Amino acid sequence: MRYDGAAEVLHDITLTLKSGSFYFLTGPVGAGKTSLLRLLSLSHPAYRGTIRVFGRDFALVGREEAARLRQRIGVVFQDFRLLEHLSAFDNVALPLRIAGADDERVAASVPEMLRWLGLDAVMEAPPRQLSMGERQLVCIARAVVTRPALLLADEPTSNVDPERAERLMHLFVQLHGLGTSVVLSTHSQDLPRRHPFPGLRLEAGRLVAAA
Amino acid sequence: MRYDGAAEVLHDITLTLKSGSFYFLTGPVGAGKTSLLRLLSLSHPAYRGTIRVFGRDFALVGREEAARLRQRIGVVFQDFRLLEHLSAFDNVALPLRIAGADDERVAASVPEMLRWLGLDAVMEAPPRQLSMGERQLVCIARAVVTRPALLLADEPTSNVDPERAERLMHLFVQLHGLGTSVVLSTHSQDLPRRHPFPGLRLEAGRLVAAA
Amino acid sequence: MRTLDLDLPLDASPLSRFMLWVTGTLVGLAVLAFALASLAQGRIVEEARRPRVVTVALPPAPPGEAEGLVGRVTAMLEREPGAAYAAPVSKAEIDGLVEPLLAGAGAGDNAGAGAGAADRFPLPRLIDVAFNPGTAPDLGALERRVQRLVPGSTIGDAGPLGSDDGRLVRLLRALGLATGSVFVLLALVAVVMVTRMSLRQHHETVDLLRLMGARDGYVARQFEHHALLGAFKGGLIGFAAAMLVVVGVVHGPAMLGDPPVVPVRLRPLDWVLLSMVPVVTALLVTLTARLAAVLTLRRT
Amino acid sequence: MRTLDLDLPLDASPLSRFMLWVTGTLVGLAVLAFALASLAQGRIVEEARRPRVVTVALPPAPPGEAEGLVGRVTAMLEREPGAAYAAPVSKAEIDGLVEPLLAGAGAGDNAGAGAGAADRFPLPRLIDVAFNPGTAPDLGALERRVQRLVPGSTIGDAGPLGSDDGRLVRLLRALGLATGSVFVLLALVAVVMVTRMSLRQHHETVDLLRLMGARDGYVARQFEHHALLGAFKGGLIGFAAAMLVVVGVVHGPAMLGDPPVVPVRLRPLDWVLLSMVPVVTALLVTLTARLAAVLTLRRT
Ligand SMILES: Nc1ncnc2c1ncn2[C@@H]1O[C@H](COP(=O)(O)OP(=O)(O)OP(=O)(O)O)[C@@H](O)[C@H]1O
Ligand SMILES: Nc1ncnc2c1ncn2[C@@H]1O[C@H](COP(=O)(O)OP(=O)(O)OP(=O)(O)O)[C@@H](O)[C@H]1O
Ligand SMILES: [Mg+2]
Ligand SMILES: [Mg+2]
Repeated sequence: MRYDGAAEVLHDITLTLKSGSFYFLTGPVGAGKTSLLRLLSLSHPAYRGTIRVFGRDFALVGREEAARLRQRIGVVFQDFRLLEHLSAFDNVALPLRIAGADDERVAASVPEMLRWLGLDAVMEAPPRQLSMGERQLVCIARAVVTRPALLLADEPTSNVDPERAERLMHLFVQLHGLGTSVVLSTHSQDLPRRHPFPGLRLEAGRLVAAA
Repeated sequence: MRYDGAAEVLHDITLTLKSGSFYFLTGPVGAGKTSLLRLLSLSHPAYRGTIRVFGRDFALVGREEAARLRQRIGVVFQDFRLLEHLSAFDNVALPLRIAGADDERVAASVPEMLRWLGLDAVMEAPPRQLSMGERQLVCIARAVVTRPALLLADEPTSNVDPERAERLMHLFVQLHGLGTSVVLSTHSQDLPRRHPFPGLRLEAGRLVAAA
Repeated sequence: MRTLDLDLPLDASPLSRFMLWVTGTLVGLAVLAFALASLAQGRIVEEARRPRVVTVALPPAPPGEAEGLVGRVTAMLEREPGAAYAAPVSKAEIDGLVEPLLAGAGAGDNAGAGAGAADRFPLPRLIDVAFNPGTAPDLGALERRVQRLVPGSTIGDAGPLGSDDGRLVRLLRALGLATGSVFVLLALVAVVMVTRMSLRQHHETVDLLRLMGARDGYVARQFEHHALLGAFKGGLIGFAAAMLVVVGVVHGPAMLGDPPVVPVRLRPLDWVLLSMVPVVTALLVTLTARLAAVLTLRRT
Repeated sequence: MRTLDLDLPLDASPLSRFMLWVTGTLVGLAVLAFALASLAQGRIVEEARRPRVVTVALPPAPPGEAEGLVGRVTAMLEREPGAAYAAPVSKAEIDGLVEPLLAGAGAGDNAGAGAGAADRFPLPRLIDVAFNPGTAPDLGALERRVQRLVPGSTIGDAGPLGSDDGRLVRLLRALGLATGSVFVLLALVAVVMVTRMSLRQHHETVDLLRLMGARDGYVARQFEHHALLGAFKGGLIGFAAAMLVVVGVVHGPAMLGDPPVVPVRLRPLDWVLLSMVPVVTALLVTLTARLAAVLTLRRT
């Protein structure tokens, strides 16, 4: 995989993630964790090799089907990417609306999700009025509100306190129990220690340890 | 302190930081850590009470002197706030240039700083081409390159691997040794454990523990 | 609610304001141009309804003979097919026509006042002939027939509108229609440009929406809604401004009792057609924005 | 390097492009307007260099007396201070003037050809008097003196440019100067607006710079540099476009051997002055941008 006009950042990665499994993705700064998750989320077209997601080769699917596949993937971005002009509520509602959910379903799922994360008070606030931790929680809510079949979480606990981090891990593990495949990148040494899931380790763009 | 038209987020905080000291600032998501640092960085005018920095009451200083005071404060923002259209180099050079440093001094200090943080390879890249950890390191470089008298670091290790985090702590402790006052907010439980500096703990806008 | 609450922050961008001004200005100019065309068309229609008048000039003749000749020619002209009436121009009228031309000599003439120019100089005699609207008299043949009665006669024809005037009005109508269309076209070009710039400006948000599985149509719809709103607002402002100008120029002087600047008014049908300009433009703008968005998105 | 590498991403914003087009268009229009003023000024200067000719009209008189009167008046006029020459207008010339007015009667007159109108009708006699350029004859006093010799005489004055023509040219000069200034002013207003919008759009970056201890002047200087660049580029484009139009309209036909559309050329000095328009505008724009930025920043 390479970014526009830059050197290759991921090399020779062969990787099969089992459906319904949970992986930790670790590695130093700049190792390529985010880049790998980007490939898995079908958002980066410049790669060599083959990417199969849900059993389909991404290079061969049409625009219409790519959109449908993407609707089954939830992404927690390391930089959140909330829409600044929408409230926390509307940000979380976005993937539901894109998937064609009606207002009723939105009104049922979104507040429940936000409440569970302790964001009742800031539901109508735009991202710029939230603390960083609150923004991260909104981003996580947006990724899981559709109960995706694949959850890609990039450093989802980097800006939250230890209690909240534990609560989030609980959420991810629950989703995993309901059949969602999870790939979670983290710099934390605690999380893999406390949750004995298989780990993938990247260093300078190469997979050095896979379970 | 309050944000535009929102409820008060910090209440009854009385706090004297000793010149040349090092404090950890902790507390759950949304407690007001960033807000408190914002007050200390003289960037938020809407507060009740008195803020004295370097012995001067902020409410009484003129525009010109406020600018001068601010040049002596280094801030690591939780959301980095790098200028997107400038390279990592130019981002780090910015506070030096604002303070009127000549090109020679810039050319001497900036690359040294970036090299020490392991960013040699990405010096000319704009922030959008950096990994999140790399961006955070650039933001830290920008805050310390002027050797400020007061360093306000908001979650400076949230997106870096454990080795880099240790290296950064080493840097901060060194600066502290050279006379810089440091206030460092963090969600980590490790850092305060390993570096026995006094802690300030915020909960829901109130100072619940001060050392 | 979905339609107002756009996922893309289109309202906030200065491009949006730019769009508003551009559609406003261009719709205003288009309305002005079409108003000009309407006025010209109105004048043409009106003139076609008027009888056509030509003037027959008989050469000067001794006072005794002249009256008889004029009478005979007049009688002949009245029998022409399509002629509504034929009437000699009175001496007083001819004096009125010629007097100013000899004004330079008038100062020294005060002594011999009272005698008109027509009496003192051997001037031609004139006969006005009016043809019914819709008939197209063959003036060449008519002239030959009059010359058989009185050699040296000529026929002066001002044309349906006065020939020069008529060409001008028809030119104005064509010009109005053409420039009006050009302004509408320019508005559409501006919309295409603004849409593409918007897409580029908001490409991060667009990418995010697609990453969540949004189809091109979902994104394009936002531009469509936004363009409709902007074009509608801008169009109304432009239309109102243009109408103020038209009313001011065309109907204003009459209200103040002054002579009109242009000799025609807008008819009720014109007002209806002109008010269609912003509506049609808004619809075209909407369609164009959606098309531009879809086509641009498909390429990336 | 500091001046090109702005801390604020001003170049990337669509406002910047907008700015370029606005200054370009407005400078172009301003140059056109000033070119019009220059042309008018050129014509006025040229006319002032020509001798001023007035025409004295004596009332009709019996053929015998007329020649003597004309001779006496001509002699008197030649002695007038500032008069270059005085010359009676010949009968043939008067015929030429009057003939077309009586054209309607001409057709029947063929039989009695050879005799001019001046012979047949008691027409006034005319005398042209030319005054040296720069003198301002008192035509009222002159008329009274001529009337003492020949009662009923009048003086026809076409004015330095022909009175109507002269007023038109002076009007065009005023109009050109006024609209040119308005366009420059509009450009400045646009700059103020764009600068304020930019400041609002980039307020996060501005806040960050201030947080690092940047003074207002440091931030304002960026807008200044940026405006200078934009105005300079836009101004050059507008100037070039306007000059193409001017050359096309004023000098083009002459190159093709056609008769000129306007009877004057731009003088070298005009070219120099016109090329100052974009330069001066760019400087004004720069100053305005800086002022607008400083004043807006001071308020926050
Ligand atoms: N848009 C881009 N264009 C060019 N290079 C990029 C781009 N994004 C990332 N890179 C480079 O690719 C490498 C891997 O980046 P990536 O974001 O995948 O790292 P990461 O493992 O997620 O790091 P971190 O732990 O800091 O998030 C880095 O060296 C980075 O500089
Ligand atoms: N610009 C703003 N306008 C209104 N309210 C704000 C704004 N910024 C923060 N807040 C609110 O103020 C409270 C404190 O925010 P602050 O960013 O100081 O928290 P924090 O302790 O830094 O949290 P975190 O650990 O998530 O960074 C939060 O409830 C947040 O919603
Ligand atoms: Mg990453
Ligand atoms: Mg914070």
